[in-house]
Amino acid sequence: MIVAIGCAAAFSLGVYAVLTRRDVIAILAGAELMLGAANVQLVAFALSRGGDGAVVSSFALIVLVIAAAEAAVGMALVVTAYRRTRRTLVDEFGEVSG
Amino acid sequence: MMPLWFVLVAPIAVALVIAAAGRGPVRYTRWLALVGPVAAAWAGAERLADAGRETGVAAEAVSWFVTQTGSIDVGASADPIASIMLVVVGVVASMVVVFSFGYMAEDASQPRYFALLSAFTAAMTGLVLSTSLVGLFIAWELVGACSYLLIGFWFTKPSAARAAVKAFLVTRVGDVGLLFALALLWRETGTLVTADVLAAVPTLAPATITTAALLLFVGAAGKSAQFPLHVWLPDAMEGPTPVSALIHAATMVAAGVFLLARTWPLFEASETARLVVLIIGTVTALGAATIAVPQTDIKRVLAYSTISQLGFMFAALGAGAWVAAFFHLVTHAAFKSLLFLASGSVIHGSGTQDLREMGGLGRAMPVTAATWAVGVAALAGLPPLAGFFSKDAVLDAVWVHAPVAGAALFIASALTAFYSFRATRLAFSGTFRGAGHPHESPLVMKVPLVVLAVLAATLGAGSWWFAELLGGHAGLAIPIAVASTIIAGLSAVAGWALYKTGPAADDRLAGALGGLWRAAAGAYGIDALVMRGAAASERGAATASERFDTRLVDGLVRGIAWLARRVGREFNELQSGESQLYAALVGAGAVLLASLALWLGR
Amino acid sequence: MSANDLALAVTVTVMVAGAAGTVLTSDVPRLVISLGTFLLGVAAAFLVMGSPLLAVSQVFVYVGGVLVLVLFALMMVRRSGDEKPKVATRHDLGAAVIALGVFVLLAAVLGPVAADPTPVVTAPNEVGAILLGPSLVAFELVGVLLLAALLAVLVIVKGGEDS
Amino acid sequence: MTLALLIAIPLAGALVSAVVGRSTAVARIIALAASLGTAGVAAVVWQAYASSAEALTYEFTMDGAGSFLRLAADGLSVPLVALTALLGIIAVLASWNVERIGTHMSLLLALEAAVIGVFLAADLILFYVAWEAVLIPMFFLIGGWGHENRRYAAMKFFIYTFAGSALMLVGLVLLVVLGGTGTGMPATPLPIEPASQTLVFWLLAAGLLVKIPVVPLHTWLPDAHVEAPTAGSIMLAGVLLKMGAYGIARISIPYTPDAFAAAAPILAALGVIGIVYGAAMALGQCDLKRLVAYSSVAHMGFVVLGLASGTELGLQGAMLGMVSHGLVAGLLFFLVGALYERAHTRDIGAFGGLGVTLPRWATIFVVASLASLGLPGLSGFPGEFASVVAGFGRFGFVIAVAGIGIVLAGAYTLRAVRLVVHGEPAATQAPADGLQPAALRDLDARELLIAVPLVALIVALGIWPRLVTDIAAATLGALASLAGTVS
Repeated sequence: MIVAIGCAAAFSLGVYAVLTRRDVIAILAGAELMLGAANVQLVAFALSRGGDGAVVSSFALIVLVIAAAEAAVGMALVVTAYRRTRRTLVDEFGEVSG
Repeated sequence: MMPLWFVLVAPIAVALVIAAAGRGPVRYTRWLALVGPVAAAWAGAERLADAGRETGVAAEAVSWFVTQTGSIDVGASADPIASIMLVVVGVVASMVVVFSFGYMAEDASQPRYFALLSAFTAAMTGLVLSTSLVGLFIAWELVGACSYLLIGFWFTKPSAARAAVKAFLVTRVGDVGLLFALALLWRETGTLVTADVLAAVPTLAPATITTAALLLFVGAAGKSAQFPLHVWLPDAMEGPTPVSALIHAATMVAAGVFLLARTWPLFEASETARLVVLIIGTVTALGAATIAVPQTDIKRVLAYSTISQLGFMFAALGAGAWVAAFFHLVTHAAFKSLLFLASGSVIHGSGTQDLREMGGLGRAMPVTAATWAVGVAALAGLPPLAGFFSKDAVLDAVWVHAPVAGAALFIASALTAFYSFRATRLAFSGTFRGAGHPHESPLVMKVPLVVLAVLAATLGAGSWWFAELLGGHAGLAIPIAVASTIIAGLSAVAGWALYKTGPAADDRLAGALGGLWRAAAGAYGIDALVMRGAAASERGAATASERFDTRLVDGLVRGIAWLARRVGREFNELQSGESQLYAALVGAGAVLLASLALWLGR
Repeated sequence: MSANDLALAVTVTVMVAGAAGTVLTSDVPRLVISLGTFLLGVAAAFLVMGSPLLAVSQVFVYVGGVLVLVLFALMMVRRSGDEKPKVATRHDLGAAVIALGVFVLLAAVLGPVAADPTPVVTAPNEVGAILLGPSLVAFELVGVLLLAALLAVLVIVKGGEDS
Repeated sequence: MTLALLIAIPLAGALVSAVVGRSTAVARIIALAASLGTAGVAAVVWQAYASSAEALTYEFTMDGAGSFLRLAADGLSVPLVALTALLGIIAVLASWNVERIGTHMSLLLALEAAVIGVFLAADLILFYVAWEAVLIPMFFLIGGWGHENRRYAAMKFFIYTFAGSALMLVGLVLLVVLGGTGTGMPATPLPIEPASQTLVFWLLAAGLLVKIPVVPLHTWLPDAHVEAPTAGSIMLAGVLLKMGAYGIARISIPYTPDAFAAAAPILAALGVIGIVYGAAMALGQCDLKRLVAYSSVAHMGFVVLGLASGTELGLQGAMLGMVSHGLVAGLLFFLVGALYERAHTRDIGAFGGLGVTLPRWATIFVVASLASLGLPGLSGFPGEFASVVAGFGRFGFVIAVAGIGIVLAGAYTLRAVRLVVHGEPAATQAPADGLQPAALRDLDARELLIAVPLVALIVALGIWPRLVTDIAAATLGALASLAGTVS
């Protein structure tokens, strides 16, 4: 019960971060929050339902790795966008025409 | 025996021929216009002659509308009152046509004139002969249309055009009343053949009878210019004088009385309806008589006199003596058409209609003066002329039925004598006050005058024969006769003597009577009121159409278009390029849908 | 409240605290630290739930890699300007409502259902057996994915060089 | 087979004159030939139906594809088809010297084909298709050959009718679904179950009442008329307005009798409002065409009243009202169009004393006006009389309000006559563009060829209305027994 509430809280905080942070990197951080919370909830839920620890762990592992890859690509995008437009605020990207 | 369908169809055919022939042969084709009236008179006389033997020719009816539940038939047949009316219409129309040969001699569009006259005769005979109320209604409106076309004959004169429209619309108000009377009778009795309707009267509810009778009376009041629908008749004088003589003295205006006579059982069964007719008749008689006194235009004097005399007839009807009313109708047709034709001859001769510009025409136009005198005496009700007998019958009936109304009618007949002799004195004695020098009318105009004068004088004798034919009480009510003669005589002499000094007498009287004189001259402002109402309604309709139609209804439609555009603009603000806004919307959508699913699935 | 539940509760609160920190602060260092605490919290949760391999990989991958990445990016981006680097945020009610909505939903749905797991210790070799056993394909695919990500980053960043 | 010809000939005419319409002479000949042909076939159909008195039917079935092209002509449609054919000829003759005559004639003939399609359709789908098909040529006629702001008028006309007919389509679909007998319209259709009749009735009514038009939905008519070319106005007033009333008689009464009976008082009220409102509005107009347009609203008010009464007399009154309005409005629009061709203005104030300068035109205009105000002896009267009497029989004294409309009808018509025909020719002639009164030449032979037959028909129908009612009696009798179910 505690894990569920905790993860839900973390996840919604992530959502809040994505919606309110103007800084792109902060948005990515928010995304990380959501991913992490989801992963923990996933593992907790699987185990609590008597899932085999190994299978759950492997699954969570793969999720973790993919999330990391996503974060990396995200960061790359942010950096290049910054270098090209000298802006990091998400709502200012539109102003600069290609 | 002259077939009825010929009496109806001949004048229409003649009208078409005259119109088609055009101006060229009009001198000859106009004589054709006599065919209709003569045929009518002939047919009427024939039927009256053998009236003793069998009542009416078998009605030739044909069904105009056929439905499973019943059919609306139209037919023609001549019963006694129709035959009499045929004779009246025939004689007067013939005289008017002959008179018009002279009067309209140099008018440019004579073909149209004579064609319309012929068409009018056809319509009038149709009205008289019709055995079904629908046929009567059809002829009724056609008569109104012919009157419209004839009043507006000189349509280049704006006042004539306006008078024609006014006449048509006011009579149309009456016609709508008649239409709904028919609709009510159709609903109650399921048929519109006059005989069947009247046969069914006893079975009808009193309320229905009264409503139907009153609606019929509205139609009659419209056509016979009774108060308050009388405003059109004085203006109808814009039309040529022979037209006024035919339509606005003898035939059309009498149609109202004829209608009530035709549907008499309906009125007989409803006390209240008769009371209304009596009141309206008396009020009109007295009111019109007072208005006629100060009039300066000779034709308007006669117009108000006609309204007044019709008031007498309706009063008699109200009092229950429809035979007296019908008899007065016949005599009135004779002497009033005579007076109108004589006034036409006076106008033709002296070139003016204004009594103040006339004078001394007695010497210049002896025949016209003589015939006018006969007419005026008959109008005033001096014995032994026709007017005396018929007016006496009317006065007797009304006095017996409702003394108050009787007294009012006595006063009205006094006024009648007064204004008729005033006009006579102003027009025919003293010296000519107008420009130019008046001349007597040609023979073709004098003959009708003489014929009508003879009729006006001798018709009185017919009262016994008349009563016996139609079932009224014969004989003369001596006391009434004596009283009316004295009153008529005194006021005639007063009228004659007072105007020794010519028009100046008017000013003295105006001084004496003050406001009353001027009010009477202006017909108590009713006419002005009606005209202002009509003009206001016309302007009202224009602004209403502009405001209601274009703004409200169209506005509504344009409003919807505007709304669509506004909502569209609101939504495109959402595509502002802010990615976070999109994310928020996605989030919101997800939450909503999920909670909905949860809620529904619980 | 068994010891395990207590441990779980602590790790979860750490996680939530870290998350709250990353969300609310606008100061860059504090943001990085709180993100770090959150990720460590997650690792601790894995540990408590008996999967040491996960905890370790979480630390390696996230705390070591991603956090550093975030730090570098923030630093690089904030190079200019002298004032303390600030993270601009636009706190608006709408987002808060949506977030709250999500939380309520998740809590309502998962709360009654997801009980807390009793720890089942899984040795790393068991996980290894799984990865190389039945889900070998997944394992290989992840490898390919990582390679693709690597190339993508190179292309994106190098692409920017010549502009 | 003849029924199919009735649609085929005008369509063929339309196609040919569109293709070969370059030279005026050819286009005129083709158009005239097509319209005369259609009129001929219409006469044959009239004769066939008159003698046999049972509905002619025609069904075109492609093998396998099932037939939706079912045509039927009975008492209700034969007079209207004949009216359409006649007005087709009149419209063609009236647009003799119109620019771009080829396309104009083809649109006119296409319009005629579509309208005949509506009247003959014995299939709900075909009825709807034809109903929509009418819009297209009319839209282009108003848009292409109209006057000043024709685009607005064309668009408004299109949207009004189209929006209405969208709802009607829903109604028709419901009918097919609930009716259960497929899309065909059998000779004596059986009504759908009462529960849903009201819904279907009002859905159909939405499309039909817009077309009649009934007062609140009428504002497209004056604009469409003012902007439409003469031929367009003749067809619009003469026939298009009848489609609505025909639709009610053909679909609403048989399929939803109880709902119709229940809605009859509302329909009657709308009719009476139309009569009074149309007349009042016409009284205030100073544009001749707009005046005649509002008079059309008034006349159709009588038709709606006749329909609403549900009695046989009322339905005959409605039928007569439709046919007579077709003739009278057709003639009036032709006259106004002819005047516009000469004086290039429709403003009543600009004319005066035309009785002197244009005697022939004035005489016919007076006759048409008298017919329009319902003078007995002319075609306007029988329809109005029957409608009012039947309406009164059913709804009682509330119908007396229509009396005001009848008097106002007299007022606005004679006002127009007084301002246009009567009065001094020279004085009031405010030449719109320096046009001396003498320049107005009177009606020539061609125009007389149009006007005189119409006047003859108007007089004939006025004297003997059974010319039309005998043909329609059987069908209307059946309809009346259906409509009159609920008292």
